[in-house]
Amino acid sequence: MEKNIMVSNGQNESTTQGWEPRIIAFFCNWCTYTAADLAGVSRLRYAPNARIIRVMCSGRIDPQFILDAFAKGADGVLVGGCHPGDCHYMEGNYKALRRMQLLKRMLKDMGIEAKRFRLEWISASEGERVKTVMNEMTESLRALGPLGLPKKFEEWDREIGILEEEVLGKEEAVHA
Amino acid sequence: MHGNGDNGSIRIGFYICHCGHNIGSVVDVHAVAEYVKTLHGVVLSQEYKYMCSDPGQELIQKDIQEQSLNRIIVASCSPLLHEHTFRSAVEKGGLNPYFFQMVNIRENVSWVHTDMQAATQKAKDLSRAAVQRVFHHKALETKHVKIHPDVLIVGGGIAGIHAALTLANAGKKVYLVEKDPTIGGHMAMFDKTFPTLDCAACILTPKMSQVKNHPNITLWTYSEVVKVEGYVGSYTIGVRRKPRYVNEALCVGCMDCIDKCIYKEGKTPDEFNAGLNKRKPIYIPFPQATPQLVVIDPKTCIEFKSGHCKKTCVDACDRKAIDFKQKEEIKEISVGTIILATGYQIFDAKRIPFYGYGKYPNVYTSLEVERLVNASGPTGGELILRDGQHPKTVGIIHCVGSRDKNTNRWCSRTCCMYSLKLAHLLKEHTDAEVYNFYIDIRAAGKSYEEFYDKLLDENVHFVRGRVAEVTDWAVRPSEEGKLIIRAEDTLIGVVRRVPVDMVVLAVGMEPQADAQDIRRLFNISCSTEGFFLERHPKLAPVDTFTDGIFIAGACQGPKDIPDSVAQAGAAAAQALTLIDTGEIELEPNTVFVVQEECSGCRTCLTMCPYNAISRDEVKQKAIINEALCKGCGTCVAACPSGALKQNLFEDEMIFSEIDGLLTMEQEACC
Amino acid sequence: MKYLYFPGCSLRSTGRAYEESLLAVLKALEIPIEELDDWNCCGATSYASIDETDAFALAARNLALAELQSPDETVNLIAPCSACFLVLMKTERYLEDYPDVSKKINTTLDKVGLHYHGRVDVRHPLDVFVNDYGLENIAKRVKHPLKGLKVASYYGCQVVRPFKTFDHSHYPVTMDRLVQALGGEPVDWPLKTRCCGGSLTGTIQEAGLRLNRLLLKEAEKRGADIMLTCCPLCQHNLECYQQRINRIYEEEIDLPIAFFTQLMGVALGLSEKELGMQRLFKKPSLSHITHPKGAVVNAW
Amino acid sequence: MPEKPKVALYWCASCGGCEESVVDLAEGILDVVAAVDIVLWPVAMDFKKKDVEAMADDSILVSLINGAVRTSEQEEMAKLLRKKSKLVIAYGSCAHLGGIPGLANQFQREEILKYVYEDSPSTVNPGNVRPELKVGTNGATVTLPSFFHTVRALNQVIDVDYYIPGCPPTPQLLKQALETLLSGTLPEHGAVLAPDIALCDECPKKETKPSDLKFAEFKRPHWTQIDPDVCLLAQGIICMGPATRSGCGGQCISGNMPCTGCFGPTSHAKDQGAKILSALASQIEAKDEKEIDKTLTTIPDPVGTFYRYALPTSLLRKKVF
Repeated sequence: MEKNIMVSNGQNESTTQGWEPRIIAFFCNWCTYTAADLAGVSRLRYAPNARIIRVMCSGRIDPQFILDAFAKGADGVLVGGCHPGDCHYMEGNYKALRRMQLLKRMLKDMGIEAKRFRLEWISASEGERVKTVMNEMTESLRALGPLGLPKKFEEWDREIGILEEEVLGKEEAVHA
Repeated sequence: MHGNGDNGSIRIGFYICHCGHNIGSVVDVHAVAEYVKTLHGVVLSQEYKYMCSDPGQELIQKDIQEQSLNRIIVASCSPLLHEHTFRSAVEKGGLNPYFFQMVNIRENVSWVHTDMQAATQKAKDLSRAAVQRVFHHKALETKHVKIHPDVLIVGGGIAGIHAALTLANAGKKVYLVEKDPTIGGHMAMFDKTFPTLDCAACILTPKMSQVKNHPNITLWTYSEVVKVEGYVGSYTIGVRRKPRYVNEALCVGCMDCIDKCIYKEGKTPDEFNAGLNKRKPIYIPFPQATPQLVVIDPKTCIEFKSGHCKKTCVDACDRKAIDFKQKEEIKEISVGTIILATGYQIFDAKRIPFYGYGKYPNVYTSLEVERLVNASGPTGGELILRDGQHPKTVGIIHCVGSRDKNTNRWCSRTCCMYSLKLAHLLKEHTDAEVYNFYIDIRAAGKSYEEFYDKLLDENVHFVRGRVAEVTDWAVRPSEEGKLIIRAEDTLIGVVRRVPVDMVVLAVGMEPQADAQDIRRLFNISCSTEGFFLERHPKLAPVDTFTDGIFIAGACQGPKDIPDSVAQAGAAAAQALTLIDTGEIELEPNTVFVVQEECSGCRTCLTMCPYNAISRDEVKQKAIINEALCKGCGTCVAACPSGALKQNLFEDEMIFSEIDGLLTMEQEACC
Repeated sequence: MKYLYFPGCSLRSTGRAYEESLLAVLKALEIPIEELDDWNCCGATSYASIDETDAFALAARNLALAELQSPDETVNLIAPCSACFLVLMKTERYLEDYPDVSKKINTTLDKVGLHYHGRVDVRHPLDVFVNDYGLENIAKRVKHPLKGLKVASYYGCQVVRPFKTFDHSHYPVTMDRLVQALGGEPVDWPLKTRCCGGSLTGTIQEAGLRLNRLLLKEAEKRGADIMLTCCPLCQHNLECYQQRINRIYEEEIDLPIAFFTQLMGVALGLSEKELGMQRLFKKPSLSHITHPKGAVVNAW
Repeated sequence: MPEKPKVALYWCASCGGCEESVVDLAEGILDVVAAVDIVLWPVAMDFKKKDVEAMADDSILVSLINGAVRTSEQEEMAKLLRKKSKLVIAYGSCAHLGGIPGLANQFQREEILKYVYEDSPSTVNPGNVRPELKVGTNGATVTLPSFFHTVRALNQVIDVDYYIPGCPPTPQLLKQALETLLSGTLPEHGAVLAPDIALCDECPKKETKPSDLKFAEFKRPHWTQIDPDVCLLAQGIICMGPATRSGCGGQCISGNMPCTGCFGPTSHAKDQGAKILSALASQIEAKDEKEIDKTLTTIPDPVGTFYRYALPTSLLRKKVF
C-alpha cells in the first residue's frame, strides 16, 4: 500500500512500457506556427510527439494553459514565439519571456524538471529549428520518463478511504 | 445569436481531406473519420479527396442546410492557407463563419511524419481537440477597416519605378522614396540588357523622367523611411529627407558648381561607376540622374570638414541654390498600402580570396565591367584595364557567391545570362578570346536559350567546371605576367590552366545589407537567406504576412529585369485591389472586457502596445477600443481575474483544446 | 583553463625541433600546458585507409583520455602535427555527427574503461597563439623584430582542409599575420596550401620531388628568405630533398625551412638551443636580427 | 413550537480562527442560536461523534466545516456530516482551497513527520518517538487518526454545496450566508458565497494605482516604509488583490498590509497563482533575460507567495517528488 501511496517519480516500470512522451506546443501565429508550416512544406521529418495549439501571439499564452497541460497529462510543454524584437505585435514575446521566466522558477519549486518546459524563439524562416527543437525535446523527455500527473492524482487520492488497518500496518512499518 | 440548434444542441459536421496523397498516404483518413463519428456532438463525419475544391465546399454548404449543422470542422492543410476558403464556404451555407474550426493535419502531420500509426493518432487527437473547441465558438461580426487610397513605395529601382507608374496611371497617389540621390537603381548602371541587347539607359530613363513628372507621384530621393505606424488601410509613415545642401527648388542641374569646385579632380570613388573613377564632393550621380539635382557629400566636402573653403561652388551658382545650412527634415504621410522594392546588393567578391579580387588589378566584378563597356562609363566605353592594357583574353567566372555552401547556396538566376551578355559585349569591344567557366548554363527564359546559341556561334569558349583559383603563379613561360584560371574541365576530365589578361567575376545577388532593419521597421519576415518572405511561394508571391504590405523585385529573391517588372505590376495590382475595394476584412479576434467581472486593477493598461485599452474613470473599469486592438491577446493572459476575453481565442476554447489533445485513451499514446 | 598537449610521434623524431621550439615559446608566453598522459599514436592517414572504424577507435582513445585528464567544460587539446591535428579533429567530428559511429567506438572504449562524451576541442598551436593569446600580446613580447625578413608561410594541406577550422580553407592567413606581428614581411605566394608530396617522397619519389620543387622555386621567385611550416612532414620534405631536387632538375634552390615556432622564438629572444635551431640542415642567417648592431658573434 | 433547523459546525485541519469568526458575530450569535439548533460544535459544546451518528440522514440543515483534510479522522467526520446534512458549507480558506495547511503539499509526509518529531529546534524527543496509531492498554486499544500524504480541500473529499471564503470569513459573510439559507432561496450548487469580482473593485487604495506600473524589483512589506495612502503594488509590494475574490472589505489593505489571497480566485480563473504570476511578471520593466531574472530574485518564494491559500486546489495540487 505504502508503495502505491508514495508518489512515484514516474519512472516506475508500469508507466514506461511502450510509453511515448506527449508534448503540448503553443505556437504564435506569425513566427513559430509559420515556421512549423515551412517545416511541413519542406517535408522535414520530426518526432510526432508534439501537438500544436495556435495562438496569435506568444503574449496570449497564459501560464494557466501550461499548468493545465501538465495537469491533464502532458510530459512536456513547448512555447514558441518570434525572436525578441521581431514580435508581430511589437512586445508580446517580451511579456511571454517575463512570465515564462517566473513560471520556470515556480515549476522547479513544484518539482517539475526544467527540461519539461521549453521556451523557444523560432522565426517564420526557421523550419529546420522546429524540427530540431521537436526532436531534442522528445529525446530529453524520453530520457526523463513520464510526468503523468493524472496518474499521480489518482495515486495521491487512493489514500482517501483506505481502511484504518492498512494505515496502521503502514504506520508500524515506518517505525520498525 | 448563439447559433445552436433548437434546445441549444451543438451539431458538428467534421470533414477530413485526403489532399490527394498528401495526407491520405500517411494518415489513415478513414480511421480518423470513423473515430470522430464517436465523439460527443458530432452529427456527421466524412472523408473527401479535396475539401478545398468546389464540390468539397458545396458539400459543406449542403450539409449545413440539410442536416442543420451549426459547427463545422475541416481537417486538412494549414489554416494559414485555407481557413478563409472554408469560412466563406460555411458562410455561404448560411452559418456564421466563425463557427468553423480548421485542423492542420498536412503541414503539421502528414508532411512531417512517416509512421502511419503515430500520424493517424496525432490526427485523431488534433481532431478531438477541435471538436471540443467548437462547443465554445460564438458568432462574430467580421470587422472592416477603410483603406487610405495613397500608396508608399520604397525603392526607386526598376521595380519601384514600374509599380509607381502603374498605380499613378490608375489615378492613385504614390509616394516613391529612394535612399540614393537618384532613382534608377542597378538597372541604370547596366550597359545593355539580355537577351535583346537594347541599352538599359534607353529603356529606363524615359520611365525615370515619367516618374519625375507624373502629377500623381511624389518623388523623394535621398530619403529614408524612419517610422511605420498603424495597420493595413491607415499607415502613418515617417520619412527622413537627408540634406543635399542644395535647394531642390532652385537647382537646375547645370553643374557649373561642379566645374568650379576647388577640387580640380575627383577624390572619392564614384558609386555610380562602381568606384572605377573618382567624383568630386559636389556631384550628380550620372548624366540622366533623376531628379537632375546636385548633391554635396559632407564627408568629403572641405567646407564641412574644415569650414575654411573658398566655396567657389556658391559663387558659381547664379541661382544661389547651394545651402550649407540645410538640415534634414522628417516628413509624415498617411498611406493605406505599402510596396517594398528595396532591391539587392551584389556579392562581395573579396569573400572568395582565391579568385584574387582586390589583389590582382585585372580581376573585375561583372558590375564594374558593365560600367567599363558603357559609353558613359569611366573610360567612355573603351575597354582599358586597371593596368592600362587592352585585354586579348578574358575569363568570365560564373556563380561567384552563388550555388556555394561556403558563401550563398542559392542560384542568383541572372548571372548566366548577364555573363553571356558581357561575353558578347567584350567581344564586340575588343574581339578578345572570351572564356566562360560555368557549372550549368541556366538560360530558362523567353529567348534566353537562343541567346546562348548565338554566343556559341560567336566563338565564345565555354568551360564546364568550377574555377579552383585565379593566380599569378606562372609555371610555363606562356603564363608569365598573366592571370591563370585553374579549373577542371569536367567535360573532358582534365584540369586546365587558362592564362588570361582579364578576369570577370559574375557576382551573385544578395539581400540588401539593411534588409533585416527594413523587415523590422515594416514588421514583415525574411526567409532563411535574408530576402523578404512572401505570404505563399506560389499563391501569394507578392503579399507578405502583414496585410497591406507587398514586395516586388529582387528584395524578394534574385530576379532579372522582366521578372522584377512583372512582380512590380502584380504588387501594384494587389494594392489597387485593396484601394478600390475601399475596405478590408479583419479577423474579429479582438479583445473585450466583461464589465461586471472587471475590478479595474489596470494590469491590462500596461500590456497594450497600441493603446487600445483605456479606463472608464467613472465606472472604474477597463474599456477596449476595438478599432485599435490588433488581437494579440497579451492583455488577456495578463488579466489577473479573467475578466478579459479574446474572440476566437477565449480561455475556454484553449482549455478545451488542451483537454481534447490529452484526454486520450492511455494505451494509444502517440 | 589550461591546454592539454598531444605531441604525436613526429615531434619526438623528425620534428623534434618543432616540439622544442613550441614548448619554449609556450613557456615564454606563459601559456600553461600539460602533456596528455598515456597518449597513443593518432593513426595518421595510413590507418584510416586500412580500417576507418579501427582508426577512429585508436584516435578516440586519446580524446577520452583528454576528458579524463581535464575538468574543463571544453577540453582544449593542442595537436601541433598536421596529421595528428586532422585525424583527432576528424575523429571528434565524426563521433559528434554520427551517433552510430560514436556508439560503436564507445562500446569499444568501454571495454578498456573509457568513454568519450564529446567535450574535446582539438586545437592547432597557430590557432591558440593568434586567436586565444592574441597578436597584440605577442607583438608586445617581441624582442627582436624580424625586420626585413621575407617569409613564405606554408600551411600544407591538412590544417585548413577538409574541415573549416581557424582559417580560410583555400587562402589561410593566420601564419602570415603572425609573421607580421613578429615584425617580418609575409610574401604573398599562392602555393600556401599546395601538396608537398607527403609520403610520396619516400614512395614515388619523382612525383614527390616535383611537387616540392614547385613550392620551393615559387617561394624563392617571390623573394622569400625563409619558408615557415607548421607540419613536421612538410618541413622534412621541403628541407631534406633540396639538394636532390637541385641535382635532378638542375636548380640552385637554397631556402631555409623552419617551423613557425622557431622563428617566433627568435623574435621573442630565445636562444638557438632552446629552439632546436641546430637541428636544421639549412640554418637561416638571422644574426642581423638577433644582433642588430652587427656584433661579431655569428649566431650560428 | 416547530423544530428549529439543525446546524453543525466542525473543524478539520485549521487554526481555530474560523471558530473565532463565528463568535465574532458578537450579540448576533444570539439571533443565530434563536433561529437554529446547534447539534455539533466541538470547540464550544459537548456533543460527540456518536450523537451525530445517531441522527437520521439529512436531518441537519447545514454543516459548516472549516479546515483542510489531512487525517483519516477529518475524512471520517467530513463524510459522516455529509451523510447527515442536507447542505455542507466549506467554511474558510482551508476548507475552501486547502489554506495555509495546504502549503504542506510542498513537502513529503515523511519530511514533515521527521521535522516535527525529530529535527525541529523546539523538539525534545531523545528516543525520536513517534505517536503510535494503535496502542493497547489493558485490553483496550486506543487508536489515533493516520496522517495523509496530501492535504485536501473539503471538496476533494466530499461533495460541497457552498463555500464561504476567507481566513477567516468575515462575520458579515457568515450572517448573509445563514440568512440566505434560512430564507430558503438557495443559490446554485457549488456557489462561493462572496462577490465574483477581484478585490481591487472594493479596494480603498484603488484609485492611487498608476496606469503605467512597471516593476524593477518587488519589495516585501517589512523591507519598506509603506505609504498608507497608496496602492501597495504601486509601492512594489506584492498584493494578491487583483487575482483575489473580493468580499472581505479590504481589511488587510486598510490595515496597510497587502492582500495575501485568502478569498481565492474569481470563478473566471482556474489557478490563482498562475494568474497573479502572469499579471505581475508581465509588468516587469526589464526586457533581457538576465535583468528579468534579477528582478525575479526579489520574489524569494513564488509558490508560498502566489499559492498561500490555494495550493491543494491549484492545477498542480502538490509538489511532484
